[in-house]
Amino acid sequence: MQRKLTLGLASGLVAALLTMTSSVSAQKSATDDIAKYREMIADGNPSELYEAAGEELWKKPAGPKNVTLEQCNLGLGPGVVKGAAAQLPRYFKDTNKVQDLESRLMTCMQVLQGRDPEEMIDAPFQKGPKKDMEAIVAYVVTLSKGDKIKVSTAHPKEKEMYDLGKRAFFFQGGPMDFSCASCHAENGKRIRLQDLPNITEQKGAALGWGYWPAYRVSSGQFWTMQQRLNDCFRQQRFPFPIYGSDVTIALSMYMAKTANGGTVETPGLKR
Amino acid sequence: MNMKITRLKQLLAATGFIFATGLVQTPALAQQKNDPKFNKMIQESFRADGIAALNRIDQDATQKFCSDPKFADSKQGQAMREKIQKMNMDSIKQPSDGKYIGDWKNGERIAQSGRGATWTDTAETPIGGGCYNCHQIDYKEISYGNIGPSLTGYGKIRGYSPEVVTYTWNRINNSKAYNACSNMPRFAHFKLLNEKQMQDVMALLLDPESPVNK
Amino acid sequence: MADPMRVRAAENGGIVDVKILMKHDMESGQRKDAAGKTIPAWFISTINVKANGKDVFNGQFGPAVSKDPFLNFKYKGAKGDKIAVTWNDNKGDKRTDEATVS
Amino acid sequence: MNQQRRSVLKYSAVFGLMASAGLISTVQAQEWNKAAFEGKGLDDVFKILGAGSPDKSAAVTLNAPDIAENGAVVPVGITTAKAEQMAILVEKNPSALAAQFFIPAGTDAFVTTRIKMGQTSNVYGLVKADGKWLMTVKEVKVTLGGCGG
Repeated sequence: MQRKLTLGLASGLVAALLTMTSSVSAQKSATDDIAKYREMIADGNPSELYEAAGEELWKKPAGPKNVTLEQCNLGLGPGVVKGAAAQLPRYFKDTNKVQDLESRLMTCMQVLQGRDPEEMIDAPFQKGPKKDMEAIVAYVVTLSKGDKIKVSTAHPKEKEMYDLGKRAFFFQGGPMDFSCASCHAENGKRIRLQDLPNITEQKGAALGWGYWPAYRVSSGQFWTMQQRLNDCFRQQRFPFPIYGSDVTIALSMYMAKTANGGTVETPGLKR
Repeated sequence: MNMKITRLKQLLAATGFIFATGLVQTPALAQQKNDPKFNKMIQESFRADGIAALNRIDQDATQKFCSDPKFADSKQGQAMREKIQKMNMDSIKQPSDGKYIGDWKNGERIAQSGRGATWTDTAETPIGGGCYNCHQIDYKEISYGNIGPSLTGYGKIRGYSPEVVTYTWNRINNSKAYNACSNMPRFAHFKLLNEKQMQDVMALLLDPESPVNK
Repeated sequence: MADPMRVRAAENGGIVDVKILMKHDMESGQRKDAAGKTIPAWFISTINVKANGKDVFNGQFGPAVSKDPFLNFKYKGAKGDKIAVTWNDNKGDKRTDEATVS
Repeated sequence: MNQQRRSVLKYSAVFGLMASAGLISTVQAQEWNKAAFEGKGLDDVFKILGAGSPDKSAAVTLNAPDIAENGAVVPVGITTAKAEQMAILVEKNPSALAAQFFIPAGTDAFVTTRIKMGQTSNVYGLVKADGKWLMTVKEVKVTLGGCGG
């Protein structure tokens, strides 16, 4: 019976393939139309509103020490913002850690301004201290727009973070058995009408990593990479990833390194 | 019979379906080792939020095996793959009332919804099947994904035989019974859908009156 | 206080292309909060654009205009024109920002 | 019909008359047209705007996508040769009128903005030129996106 069943299914499959051809063209026009839609909204990215606010926050004295962030070292030296985001995450000697943009900004806020990182970690996205963080991120990443993604794994801690990130990418869990790879490890895949970049390859990784942080039209919010990853885990039905935790930095390291050579298009404009 | 099967394999290969991963020859491989550093990172990076408790990152055997796709797809992984499939197959229960086909209209609603089971949901949030996220089903719905195969004309093409009905029921209940590392969630195993909801989704695919079969 | 807008105005062949991004939630009045209570509508209702003190555009929005509204129009003008954009919302908040045509 | 609704209608009629007579000044352009924005159906809004039943015209172009990836942001623009007023209406929104524009002399008969759509619907571009109302219509499909969660 088992064999008969297999054959029955197989002939069904063939028939399914034959009927599929007609619907493929309809699908193609739908994805073409979506491309047109994206083109229409590309002009006028509301990220600019956040970027402007972020620049002000960067230059405004704040925190218990009432100091600006202008001397923050994002990896290219104190005060160098231009191009810095294109080379993150990276290893920082002063913290002896690999840090992504947001965890590094928390360090600057703590060291320069005397702010408590716990307040930032615990705050909900889009509110309170996170709202400031989001604007600052918009400002910083805009200053790398057009640069090439250039992330190093030369330092042993960077290499270790990359390896951990790669493993985390394939780590399945939750009631739906999902990992990042469930959706992002094959070419040509879609959820509904949204193309899913294959993050295990350079091209796909650059399409993902290179366009986030972004303004998201569905929520009308500017999302940092931390929030993007947070929502991935939410939809994977995982528990809540702690803001700036190692798993988020490791995954960022894996994506960024895989994307090396691609172009930074941030801040992006996403569905 | 054998000849038929050979032809079938050729056909599947020609149409780009990688069906039996066991056919792919790979060099000697062992399952990835337990890495205390990695485990520590996972343990320390998450916190419980609402219904999304921390035990969600405690992997069962299937999840653990499939988190190492290189090994899982290898020749060396075959024995384990079969063991996992059998384990999942054995966990499937046939419908308690003997009914396989419910209400396709309700099935369509379940197929459309991708909600539920996240930390922004409550235990009362109805969990959707999320079927359109990955499958084409009713051809009138143009917004569908392609992670899974198209299911348009499902019953019309495959017929409504008891074999097809049982296979479909099993596949919705626990897809890993047929493919250890299928991307499809195990809807019954993790109680994502209840028996009635699965009967309704069955109807969407296998009721001759469902728009899927028109 | 309302957040600043982004106003871009560029002249080409005697026509000034004006692009405005406004920071506003544009709450539709259709949404409910976690407790099931309707969130009241809150939106930019009128927008006025002047070039060198003279009206070049007037618009009225309902709550169906998207969050962080975008507006693009064109008028006959010249480089150096002083553009002033003012919006008012239905709760009485308002904001004016200026730009120079490039 | 209650008292309030009647007075709104009366007001609208007068407003419509003024509009069709070309009496709308900048002052009125800056006075938010509550009645029009609260009008439910298309015909309601046409009446309140003083547009009656506008003729379809090829002279009016509605720039909108065939499919919107997200109903929260649908780019919509109107282009025509000449206009004093323009309006964007969405048939299936709770209130049809999304936005209205007043175009002084010297400003092109062109506008682009972004609107919200609750579902797939006809979108209308309405133009008043030389005191006469014209319109064009296009269906915009709103798709369900993402994982739906």
